[in-house]
Amino acid sequence: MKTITITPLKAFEISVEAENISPDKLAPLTLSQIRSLEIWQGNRKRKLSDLFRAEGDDDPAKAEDVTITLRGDFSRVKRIGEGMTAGRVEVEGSVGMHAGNNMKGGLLSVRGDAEDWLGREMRGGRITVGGNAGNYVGAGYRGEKCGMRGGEIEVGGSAGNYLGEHLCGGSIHVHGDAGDFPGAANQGGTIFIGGSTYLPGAEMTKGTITVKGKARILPGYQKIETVAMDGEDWQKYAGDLVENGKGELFVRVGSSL
Amino acid sequence: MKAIMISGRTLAQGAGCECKMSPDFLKAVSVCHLSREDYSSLGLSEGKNVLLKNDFGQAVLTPKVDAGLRQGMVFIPMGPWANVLVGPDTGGCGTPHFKGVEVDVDATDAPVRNIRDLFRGLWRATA
Amino acid sequence: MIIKGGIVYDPANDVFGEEMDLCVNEGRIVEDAKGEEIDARGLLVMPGGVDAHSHIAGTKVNTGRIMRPDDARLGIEPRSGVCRPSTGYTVPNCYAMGYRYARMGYTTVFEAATPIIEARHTHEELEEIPILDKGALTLFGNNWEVMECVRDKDISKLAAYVAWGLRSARGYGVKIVNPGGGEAWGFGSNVKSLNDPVPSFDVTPAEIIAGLARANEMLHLPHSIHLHFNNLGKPGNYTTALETLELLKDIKPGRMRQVVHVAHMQFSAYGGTSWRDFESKAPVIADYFNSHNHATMDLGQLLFGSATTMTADAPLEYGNARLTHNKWSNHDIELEESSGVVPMVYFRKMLVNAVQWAIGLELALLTRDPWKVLMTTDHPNGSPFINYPEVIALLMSKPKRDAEMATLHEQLPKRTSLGGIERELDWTQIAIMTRAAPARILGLEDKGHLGPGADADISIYNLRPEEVDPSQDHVLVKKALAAAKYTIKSGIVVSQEGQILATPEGKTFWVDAGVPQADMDRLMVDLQEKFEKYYSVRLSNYAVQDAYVPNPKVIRAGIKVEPMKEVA
Amino acid sequence: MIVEDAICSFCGCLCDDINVEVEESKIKRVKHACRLGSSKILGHSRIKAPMIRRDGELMEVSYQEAYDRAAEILLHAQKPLLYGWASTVCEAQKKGILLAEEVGGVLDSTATVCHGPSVIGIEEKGLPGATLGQVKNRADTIVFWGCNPAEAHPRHSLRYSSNVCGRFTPEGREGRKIIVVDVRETRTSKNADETVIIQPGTDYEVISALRMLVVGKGDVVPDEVGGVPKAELDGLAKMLLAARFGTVFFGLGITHSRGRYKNIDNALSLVAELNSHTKFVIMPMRGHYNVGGIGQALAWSSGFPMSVDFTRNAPYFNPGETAACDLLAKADTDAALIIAADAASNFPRAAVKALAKIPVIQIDPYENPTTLIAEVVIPSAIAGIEVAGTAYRMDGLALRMRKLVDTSYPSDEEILSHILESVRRMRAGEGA
Repeated sequence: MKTITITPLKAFEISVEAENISPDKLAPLTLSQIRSLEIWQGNRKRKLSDLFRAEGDDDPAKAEDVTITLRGDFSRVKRIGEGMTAGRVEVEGSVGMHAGNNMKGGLLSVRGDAEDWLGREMRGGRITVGGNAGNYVGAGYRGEKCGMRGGEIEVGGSAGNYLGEHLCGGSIHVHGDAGDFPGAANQGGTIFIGGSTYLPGAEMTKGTITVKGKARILPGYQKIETVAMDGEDWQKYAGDLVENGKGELFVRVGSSL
Repeated sequence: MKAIMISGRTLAQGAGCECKMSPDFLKAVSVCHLSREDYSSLGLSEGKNVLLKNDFGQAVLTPKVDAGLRQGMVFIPMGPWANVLVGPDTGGCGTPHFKGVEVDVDATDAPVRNIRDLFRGLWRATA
Repeated sequence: MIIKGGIVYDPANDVFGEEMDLCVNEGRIVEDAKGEEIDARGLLVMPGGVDAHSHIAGTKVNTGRIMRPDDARLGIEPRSGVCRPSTGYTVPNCYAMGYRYARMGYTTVFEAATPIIEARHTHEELEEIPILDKGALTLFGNNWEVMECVRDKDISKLAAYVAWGLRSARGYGVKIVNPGGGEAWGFGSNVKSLNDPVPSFDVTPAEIIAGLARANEMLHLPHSIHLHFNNLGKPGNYTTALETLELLKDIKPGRMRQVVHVAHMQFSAYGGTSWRDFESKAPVIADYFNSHNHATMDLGQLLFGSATTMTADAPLEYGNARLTHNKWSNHDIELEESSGVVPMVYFRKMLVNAVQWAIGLELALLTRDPWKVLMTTDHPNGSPFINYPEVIALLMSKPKRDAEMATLHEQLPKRTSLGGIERELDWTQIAIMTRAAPARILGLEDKGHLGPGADADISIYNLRPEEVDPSQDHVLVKKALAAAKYTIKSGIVVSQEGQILATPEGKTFWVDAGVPQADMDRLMVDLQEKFEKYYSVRLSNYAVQDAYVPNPKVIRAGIKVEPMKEVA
Repeated sequence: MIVEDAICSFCGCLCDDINVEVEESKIKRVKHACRLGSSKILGHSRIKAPMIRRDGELMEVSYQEAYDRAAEILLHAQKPLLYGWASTVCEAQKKGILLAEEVGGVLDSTATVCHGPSVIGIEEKGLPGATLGQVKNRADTIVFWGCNPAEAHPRHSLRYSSNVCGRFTPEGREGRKIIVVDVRETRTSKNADETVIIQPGTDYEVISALRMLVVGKGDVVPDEVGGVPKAELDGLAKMLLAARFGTVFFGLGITHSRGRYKNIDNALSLVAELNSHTKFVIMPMRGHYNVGGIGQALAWSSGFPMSVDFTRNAPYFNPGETAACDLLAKADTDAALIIAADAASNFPRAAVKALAKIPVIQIDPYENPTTLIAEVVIPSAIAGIEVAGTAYRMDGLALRMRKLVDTSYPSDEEILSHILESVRRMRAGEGA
């Protein structure tokens, strides 16, 4: 096992872009090499050691044997765990935008909150967030037909708007509420929302969305029948028929607006 | 009274938007249009102003009846006064929520702040 | 500057791989010169590349950028040295257009389609593209004034309008796209054949094409009409292609050149009755080109992977969008044209795409005279221009073709003759199809060749033609052509080993054709009425102003100008 | 002397039939322009001279001092925001893009508080559009959705849409069906044949209902959507299908409301679907006269039309992260250059407060609230009146604005060039 602990030296005003902080990037490096990794803050190119303290094992290892612990406030540090294929990133506080984007494997666990674009264009692996997540959890990049294609995201608190937009595969589980338009243009992923949301599944063509709380339903959704699941009654909808969608939307009975 | 606020262009606002420090602009944009019913139910009349409040701020404006508005809706010409009531969050897409903003509306005797007053003390304000 | 000992291919001057020195002075090729020496001993040397059909600037191209941030983020290169940032793969930004063409040894590129009313936008982008000399073809095929002149059989007024249109747009040549169809698309329909009358205008596509061809020759324009056939992209459209070519064979050219240049022939060489029985008709089309001399073509080669289809054929693009469920931009242009933009991906395992890929190569290999065939991909419709080395390597190597065909849909051999074609093009033919022929077809006297007086646009490649067998070493050929050892533009070394060293501003060619004042006066009566009643802009704000063409290269033409002598 | 066919520099209509009477380099009278255009062209009081704020008060300085101070601010900033651009010509915009690249800043336009969501919608679905002249000559059915041209684009109906005559629309207004969809009645709805009032923030659902009705799946649609009875929506759908050439003009009513870019994304799909039944186009009612221009110039220079982050020497685009209001809401920018726009008036209050905390450079002819929070103020010539240059109309058409009168003020382009010179000089100085 190779563990690296990274801690910010000060609170950041201008956000930091740290796509180099991922198990794959740190696995082969020695501590001094890690400390001289390139990190950007605004238009300034810095070394990691200019902004963070890095401690831990020195010897090279494989990505799956690497655990990175991020201690302190990382809410303004973006792109943590970008493209990781294995290993673990433990964020004790909150994490900035684009955490775990293009992730293919491994575990990114965030005890606090996560900013927007958590797990953007994710392929595989697992992301857990103890607190709340921002907008575009598991979504795609502007103009792309496909966002998240695989992997799992679980959010303990609530999530922002456009959850899983352009979802092509994989699953997203939000225990709390989700903002507007979760699962827009869903083409085959699975979304579970423990709380309430607004206009789920816009232009969904495939996949499943389940809402335990309240949900405002789009006109393109046809009521099918009520089904029993996990000891509860759920209203099943088929849609989005504006796109001849074959998606399924389940809303717990007694909770639709 | 609870209401939904929308902000937008008007002819007078447009005509004055290149001379925002002028009294014309002040007159054109520091107004709040209300439906006839809301105007009377709030007991507004000549000389009375209207106070709009929400989590983001508050603004005192000159009330005006607008037959085109339905009950429960208010319209403020786009500009510094309207934007006191608009939140900074863009919901992930870069554009703030300028229309459909929840506000509390009440009559008031407080005066409408002029534009310099609205921005006084803002430069390098630490608060 | 002296380029020493290169193996020079300059077919326009009958130089077929001779070792010789090239002398450059003040941006031109000269008999002898002194100064900086470039060691090109044993290396392949050709004139700078000329691309006669590419969508590089204007409303369609920028619409492609705005609707495809997903494409812009693909080709991002940070700013460095003399270069500003590059972005985009199928629709590069302006700087990447200049840098990437220059890296491959190309020095002259023509925008393929510009509506007159939107030419200002095209020139703003052309001006922003570094290094390259350029020009823009001007669209006339769906223009109300053109259709009315043709309907009234008033060929001299039509010629006056073409001259006025080229001057207003600062354009270079007459571009015709799906004539009549763009106007019919104004109410959502299209023209089905050459003789299908255009609604409300009582004129047929055949008449529009023939009329514009005659006017083009009356004006002795340097380039012929540049034609995108009706029914492009539809199975069975090869009959429309042949009918149209036959229509034009008796028109006398005003200069020693073709009477019609066919754009992206590949998209109009389709057989079959639907996408199920879709097949190649390249052999029939190639036969026609081999047995007639009034027409030339550019390939419009398709390669597998991502592309962005953008054309003034709006109904075609609407069809593309419905077929692929991709995002769709449409832009109808008052009184003049229509256009569409749709992202596209071509797949190896899709039989239709595999056949389309084969058709382009068949056309190049079955047409005997390389002077009639330009190597293009109708960038970015068939593929981005940075893939030209792949097309050239395929044309020069049967083994590469066979290897590629093996990865494609197994039904392919039944739908194309490509598998049976042994021919492999050599450096002379490639130099013709990418340098000498495009320059001649466009009528650019100082381009595409290295004779004394020519522009000093030279490309030198890391490849020894005497030692390399393009058939076997196609990987080396492709690598060498992707990044020239030296690209020289107007006597300046602009690129070396793929790195941009200088970004001089290029010139913009446009054609000023003179017509009798009487015809111009008659024309102005029509135009005043159209601007008063139909256009949404005033006549005085319509034409492109001088400020938009800061480095002009004006080519004179017109009714009175007698035809030019035979070009080299 | 009379300048004929001058182009108005106020709104996205870019009317090009304005006659301006000029005597001794003063504009005396304006003909054909609407109230908005006339007020702009006739002119207002101007900022007299460059100023730098010392101990809270703006003090007059020389232009060179202002350029150098601006350059200093931009050079020292780690993430400067260069915002505005909509009320200047493309020639200045191009210089601004180069400046943003060289100082490593984020360049954004007023679209981000206006039709930015329309751009994102176009990135999802494309734009099935046309030039205004095509609408003039062919449109027999026009829908004004969430916009009020009578007050924001006064001559739109007269020159391009409801009331104008064209080749296939000789009867003008009589031959057209005008439909307004909005949350309130407006001056525009008074000239309409049909007005559909919907509840605020329900545009997306209403459009989805229309899409269902247009493709014949009306039975699934609930009895009321967005507060509109299904029968009324069905009637609207039939009117759209009955069009020979239909046009949807949409405005800030749907870009500013709940749903933002999804509303436009949905409207684009509705119009695309209508093209399999009849002919339909759609067009955003762009507000400022050259917000279209900065979108075009930024797209051909950087590949993206707005909100472009150049901090890492290459363009990065992501509204929601790189847009002006996002940076200010998260205090993720440490200096700002505001040109040809009034951020202090048009941004949410919290964003203005964040702006007031960082050094602000203003380039503008007129004093406005941004001046009250600016540290460096550089008055410029009025583009489109004192400076010729290119502007892009709401339908994407490029026109060249004429210069009507001389001025002693430097143009935006000259100011930006001088700032760029100072930046390069200082950077070379630092480097030496």
